[in-house]
Amino acid sequence: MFLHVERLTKRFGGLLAVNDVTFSVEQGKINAIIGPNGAGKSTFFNLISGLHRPTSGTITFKGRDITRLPANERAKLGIARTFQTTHLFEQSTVMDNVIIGHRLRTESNLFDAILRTKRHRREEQACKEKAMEVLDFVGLTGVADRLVANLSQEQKKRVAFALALATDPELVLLDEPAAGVNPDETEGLEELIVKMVEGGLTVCLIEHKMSMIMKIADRIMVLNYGEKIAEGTPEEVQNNEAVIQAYLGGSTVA
Amino acid sequence: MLEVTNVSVRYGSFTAIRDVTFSVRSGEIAVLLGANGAGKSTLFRTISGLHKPAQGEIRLDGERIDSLPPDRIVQRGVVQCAEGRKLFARMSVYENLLMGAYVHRKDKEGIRRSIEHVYELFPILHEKRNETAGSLSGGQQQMLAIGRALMSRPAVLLLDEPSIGLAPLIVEQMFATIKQINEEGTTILLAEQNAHAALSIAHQGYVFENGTIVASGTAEELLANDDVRKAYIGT
Amino acid sequence: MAVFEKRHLWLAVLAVLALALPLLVANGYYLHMMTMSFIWMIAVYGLNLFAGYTGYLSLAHAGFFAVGAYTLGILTVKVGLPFWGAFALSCAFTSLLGLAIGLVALRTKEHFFAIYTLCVGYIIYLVIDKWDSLTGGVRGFIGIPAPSDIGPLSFQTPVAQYYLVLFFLFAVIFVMYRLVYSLTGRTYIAIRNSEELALTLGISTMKNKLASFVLSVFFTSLAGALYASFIRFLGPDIAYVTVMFDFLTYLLVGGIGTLAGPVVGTLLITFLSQQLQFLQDYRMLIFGPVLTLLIIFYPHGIAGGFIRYQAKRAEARRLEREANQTAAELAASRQGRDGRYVKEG
Amino acid sequence: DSGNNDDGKNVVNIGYSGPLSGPAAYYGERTLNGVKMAAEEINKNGGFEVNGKTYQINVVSLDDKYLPNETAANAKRLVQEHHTPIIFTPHSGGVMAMQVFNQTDNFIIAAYTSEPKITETGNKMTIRIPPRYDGYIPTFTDYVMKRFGKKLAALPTATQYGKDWTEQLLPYWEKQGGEVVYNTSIDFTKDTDFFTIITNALKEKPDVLFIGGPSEPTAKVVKQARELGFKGGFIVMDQAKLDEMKRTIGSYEMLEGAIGVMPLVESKEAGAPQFAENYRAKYNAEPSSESAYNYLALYAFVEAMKAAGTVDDPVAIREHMNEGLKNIPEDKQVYIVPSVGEDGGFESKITVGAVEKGKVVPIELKK
Amino acid sequence: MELFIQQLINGLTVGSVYSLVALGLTLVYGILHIPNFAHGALYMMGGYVTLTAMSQAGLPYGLAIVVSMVVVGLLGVLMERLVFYPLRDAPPLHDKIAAIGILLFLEAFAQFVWGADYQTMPTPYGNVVTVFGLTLTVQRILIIASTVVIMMLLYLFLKKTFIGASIIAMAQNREGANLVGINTNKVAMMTFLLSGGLAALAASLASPINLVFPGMGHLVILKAFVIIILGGMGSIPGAIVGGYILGFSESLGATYVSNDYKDIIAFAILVIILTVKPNGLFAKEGH
Ligand SMILES: Nc1ncnc2c1ncn2[C@@H]1O[C@H](COP(=O)(O)OP(=O)(O)OP(=O)(O)O)[C@@H](O)[C@H]1O
Ligand SMILES: Nc1ncnc2c1ncn2[C@@H]1O[C@H](COP(=O)(O)OP(=O)(O)OP(=O)(O)O)[C@@H](O)[C@H]1O
Ligand SMILES: [Mg+2]
Ligand SMILES: [Mg+2]
Repeated sequence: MFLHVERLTKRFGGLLAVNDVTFSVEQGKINAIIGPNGAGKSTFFNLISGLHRPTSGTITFKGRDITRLPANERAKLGIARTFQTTHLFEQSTVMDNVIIGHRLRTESNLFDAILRTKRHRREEQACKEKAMEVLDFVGLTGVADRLVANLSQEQKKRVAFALALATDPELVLLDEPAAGVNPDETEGLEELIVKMVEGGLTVCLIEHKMSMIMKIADRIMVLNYGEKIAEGTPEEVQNNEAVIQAYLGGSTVA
Repeated sequence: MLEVTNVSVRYGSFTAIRDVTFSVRSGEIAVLLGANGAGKSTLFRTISGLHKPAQGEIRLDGERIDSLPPDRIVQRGVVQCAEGRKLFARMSVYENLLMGAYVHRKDKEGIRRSIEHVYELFPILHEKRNETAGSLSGGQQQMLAIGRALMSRPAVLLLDEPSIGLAPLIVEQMFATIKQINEEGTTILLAEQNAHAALSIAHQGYVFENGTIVASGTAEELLANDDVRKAYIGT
Repeated sequence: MAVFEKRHLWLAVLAVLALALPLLVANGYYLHMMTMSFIWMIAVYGLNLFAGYTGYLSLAHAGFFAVGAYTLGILTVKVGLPFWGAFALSCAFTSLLGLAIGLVALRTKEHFFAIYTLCVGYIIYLVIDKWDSLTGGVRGFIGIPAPSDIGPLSFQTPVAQYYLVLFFLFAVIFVMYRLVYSLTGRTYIAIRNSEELALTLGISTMKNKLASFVLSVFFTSLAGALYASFIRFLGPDIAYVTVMFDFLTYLLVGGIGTLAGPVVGTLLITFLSQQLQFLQDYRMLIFGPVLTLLIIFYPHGIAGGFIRYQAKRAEARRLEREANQTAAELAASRQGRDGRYVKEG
Repeated sequence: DSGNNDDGKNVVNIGYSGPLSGPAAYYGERTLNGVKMAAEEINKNGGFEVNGKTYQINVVSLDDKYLPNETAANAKRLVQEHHTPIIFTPHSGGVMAMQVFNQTDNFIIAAYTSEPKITETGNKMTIRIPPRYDGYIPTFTDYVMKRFGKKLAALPTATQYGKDWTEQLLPYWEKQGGEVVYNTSIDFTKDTDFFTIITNALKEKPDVLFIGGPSEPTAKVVKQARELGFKGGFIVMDQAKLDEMKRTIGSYEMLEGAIGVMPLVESKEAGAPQFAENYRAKYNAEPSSESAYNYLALYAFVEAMKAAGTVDDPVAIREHMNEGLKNIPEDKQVYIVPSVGEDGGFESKITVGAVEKGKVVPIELKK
Repeated sequence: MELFIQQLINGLTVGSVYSLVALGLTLVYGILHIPNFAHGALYMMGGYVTLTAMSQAGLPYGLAIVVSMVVVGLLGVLMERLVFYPLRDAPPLHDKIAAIGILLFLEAFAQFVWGADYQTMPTPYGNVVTVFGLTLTVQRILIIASTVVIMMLLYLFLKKTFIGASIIAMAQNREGANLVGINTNKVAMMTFLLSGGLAALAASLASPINLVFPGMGHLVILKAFVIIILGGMGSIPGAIVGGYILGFSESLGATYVSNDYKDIIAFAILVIILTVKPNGLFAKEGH
């Protein structure tokens, strides 16, 4: 099993943000998580990526229990993520942002930096190459040396993708990548996500844009009040009475 | 009712809004469509007085408001529910709503009624009334932001992308709520990317690109326009 | 690339000037001032590494400066170690102390870290002040020797001491330069910009912060040890918050998070405050407002302001180029897109 | 520079480096005032004559914020740019920082500090101005022990000066058969209120309190001790002055039984009344011994220059200090300082006073 | 036991002064996120203005305090307008350095106007009262009582009035406050007015038991920072409780541990607390 969470629970004070969720992410697929606002989707991501400690339950990744591992260790194992509110190093250039993404795959330390050892030079080169590679992948080579702060929203989303990809992940968690992006551009992001999976990655995606989810997701899990209320293919979920009740609503979606 | 005439806004040397003119008629819903970075939020912030325009005039019922400080503009009845919500994170939901009525702080009875009204519109806020605003989820915060704006009983309500990050069911409810608020007599200026939903409740629409208005018309006209459909509705 | 070379040229000119200074000015006062400024600069580089590049404002650095200085004094005078051994040990000891404090202090963030370290610095001051038998307490610590000879090199004269301090300053700048443009430096900057993001990118923030903190303490203790062997008298006041405020002022006026900032700020402020000496008792009446105004009108410091100005010009040039391009493209595509929107009216 | 100034007169620059800003500024100013007052008087009387040339004095003062490294920088500047043969400084840190180079850079340190270490290091070019406090100790001890009893609580200021005093006084007190029941220092730069400390001291039922520091806060200690019911006497270390303390708390009533240095204003020395009057007129403040000693010291240096026949050879000036002290005009003798000791310290004749029935009465010095 | 109670009361007295100073500091920090290092200078100015009002204008003590609170409050407002307002978008470090500039200026100013030496503030409440073997002066009772009253008034003002709530609202989101119609400039000025007034009150109450001099602000400012950290920065009850904790720890520490190291005790307590609870004692849970 690729990523598996077992009876995962997160409590904030009296609130059960994630409640006893058991769920597996299928390798090489787009696994979507949907659910009403406050259902616990972002919290679920925070638990998997290690920013929050679960109250109870276990998380296993490639057969290894990672429940107690700190966030940076999980990233090394191959779990990358983006944030709901785009979260980047705003005052650095795109290139500098992405180079840092590959840092976890390098070894050189303070002394290597000061003495400029062979290892350091080799790794620096590797980081740059990796950065160019992922920028090329997300289609941002043209803006490599611009400050992130000066980019459009959609470009920032792409930088966030690039940053995640630069860590050489196997699993990418995307939290509402298409929020605040217009339909035209949303299509571009969809294509990018599909391309990522085609390249062998596994994606876990939170999104409210149903057209996008229904189009690209292989499997969907639905959360409501922190609990899993449904799971299945897009068709199954779309026709699930509980999901319609809690989330989708009556009419067709835009 | 709200008239924006030849307004330009700059950030340093960068002109975010160039010579924009449009108006919102009393009792109507006007929608501003536009991609990210088109300048919608900038325009809203300018109307609210958080930015001073480099040129041009903004009038409410014929009186200029573009040189007033933000709090005076709120007193005049132009209230914004901003992008990023700007809630009081460590105050409870109830206190946030209360602060929304700051300009009516003498009217205790009015405040009570307004709060009830907001709770009716968004029952979840009633449920969470004693939680701090910061602990709400994204969507709940958005509702609270709108609720707080309503507390000051605005004549003109500016809504900056209220549907951002909301679940479909909630988006639908949200637009229904906006429509309801409008029908109760509030003039609304709405910035949206979700053009379909926005135009379906709006009377008038303006399309914003790179800081200028590139198209305008009634909601029906814009919905019927192929280019608008292609760029903002995506079907 | 041209910019790069120009910068190197500037650096070379400045370095030569610094090297030639004792030959150009025979005035012992200026030599003394410059030597003192260099010592401050080294300390400020320490602060800059952590506050400017890693994003944590430590207010304990005056304390570490004093620990470096006092340790040198105690090891030479009370323990009787040879100078250079004591010198190395005092830096090592202070860095270890930094490591221990960093391990605990770095659990706090932002203002809490600042005030936490303020308290640590104050405790260091109080300990120096009260621990009479070891530090001489308020009486101060006397009899610290000048740096002893290394082979044919002797450091007894002010000029020799000037070069010694300058050597260490160059070394610190060199290390800073290497660091800032390295993967490690980028890692620190990433932590400064967003610790949470850095963490999810697989960076062990604690380890990196700690390394940066210890190196920063090391620089500052180096400055302290140099101070002790240059002034050769120590009083508890060098651990006091006023010295910390001086460091901060130098850093901020020069430009925090820039390589040139510590040099520019320290030179400017020390000389400004010397120039205001004629005002005697009332010089703070002028210096205070000047400092405040500098902060208001040069918020990025002198070096920071200059870098920003250059970046802005580069950006403006880029925009201009792009505007020209898109204008051409637009003109080309206009014909095909006429009537795309309903006209206003 | 020492040499000609604009109107053709010869000028000797005298340096000063001390705290003129910050918390210790009041102290720096008092010491500087004394130096300045002497210089102005000399200049007003037409300067002084050395080898047939008439010189005026120009005091160049720099602020060092009480920091030794600033003192060192100031000294370098004074010597380089103003060729000062003598530099006054009122704190031991500054003195020690200057002692690193004053013999090679060739200038005299006029040190207003009673720290013994500064003269013990064997620096030949340092003059210690204030009297040694150990001369007071037998007299003080004897007086209060007889009048009040043998139990002493020590509450001196938390400065090097206070510590030195304490270390001299307490062993002597015990040797005389007394008992030290409480010993801690008060930090006037950190304590807002002294009630806590005094409460703790008084619970040991002392007969005498040993106090000291700047006059004003020391007076507050007296006041709060009385408020807390203390009825005994006080040993007041020489930094605090009985008259200044009286000004702070209103009358000598609370100070009954306090012994300390004879207030300058009560002093019977020849120069004292005139000095006090001039000082009040000029600075609109009561004179203090800090000012007076520095005033006297400058006169001594000027006389030493005359005797040495040079204004710019510090070594020669230093060698003629004893003559200089002897030649001070009688009406300028605020204190009697017959000579400079082996170690370079002024050997002042000290006078002691105690408060008895609301008045300061002179006390015979015990040998 | 008697000693213990006497020391508790001594701690209460200093604690009151600390609390007042810390309150002003925490208000400004909470609302404008400025760690105002010049707050000690406001305290010092408070002492001098009261003194001057008494000696030059011949006002009675009580009235002089009111005058001083207003004057120093306005001085705070001026500071906000001239320095902190222009710096409102600058990184936090800038406020600190700018504040240090103000501090240096105000101390030099006081030295220029009033001279560098110690001055004594007379009080009509110098009498000593002894109850159950405890010694107090009326002045000390006045310090404790007026602090308690002022704190209650402040609490009521912040909790029960809309204007007070607007201060709290602004503390959490300046722009949000703007958008509900709060005049944030006015609130900022009011905060500084309050903060300056509290500092002046503290100084005027404490000066008769100590002295007035240009450096007197140093006596309290570092401790005030310790207090507001202890109490959670920006927390009003935290500042009050923290002030008293520090007052007691000083008086009891000096009695039962060591007078020389009593300051270290206070700072060490803080370091320990922050080590265990990195966000302070009264920190609210983050989101
Ligand atoms: N504070 C600022 N300083 C400089 N430029 C800014 C600032 N705020 C916005 N801009 C720029 O102004 C332009 C308009 O931005 P604005 O936020 O008004 O767009 P928007 O239409 O609201 O976009 P979105 O859909 O992303 O909210 C953008 O190019 C943006 O980069
Ligand atoms: N740090 C926190 N402390 C307390 N409560 C929290 C915290 N983070 C989230 N919550 C609460 O947990 C619940 C789940 O929040 P979460 O952000 O995971 O929702 P979500 O599904 O991502 O919603 P949205 O689609 O609106 O982003 C919400 O009720 C929220 O208020
Ligand atoms: Mg979410
Ligand atoms: Mg916007």
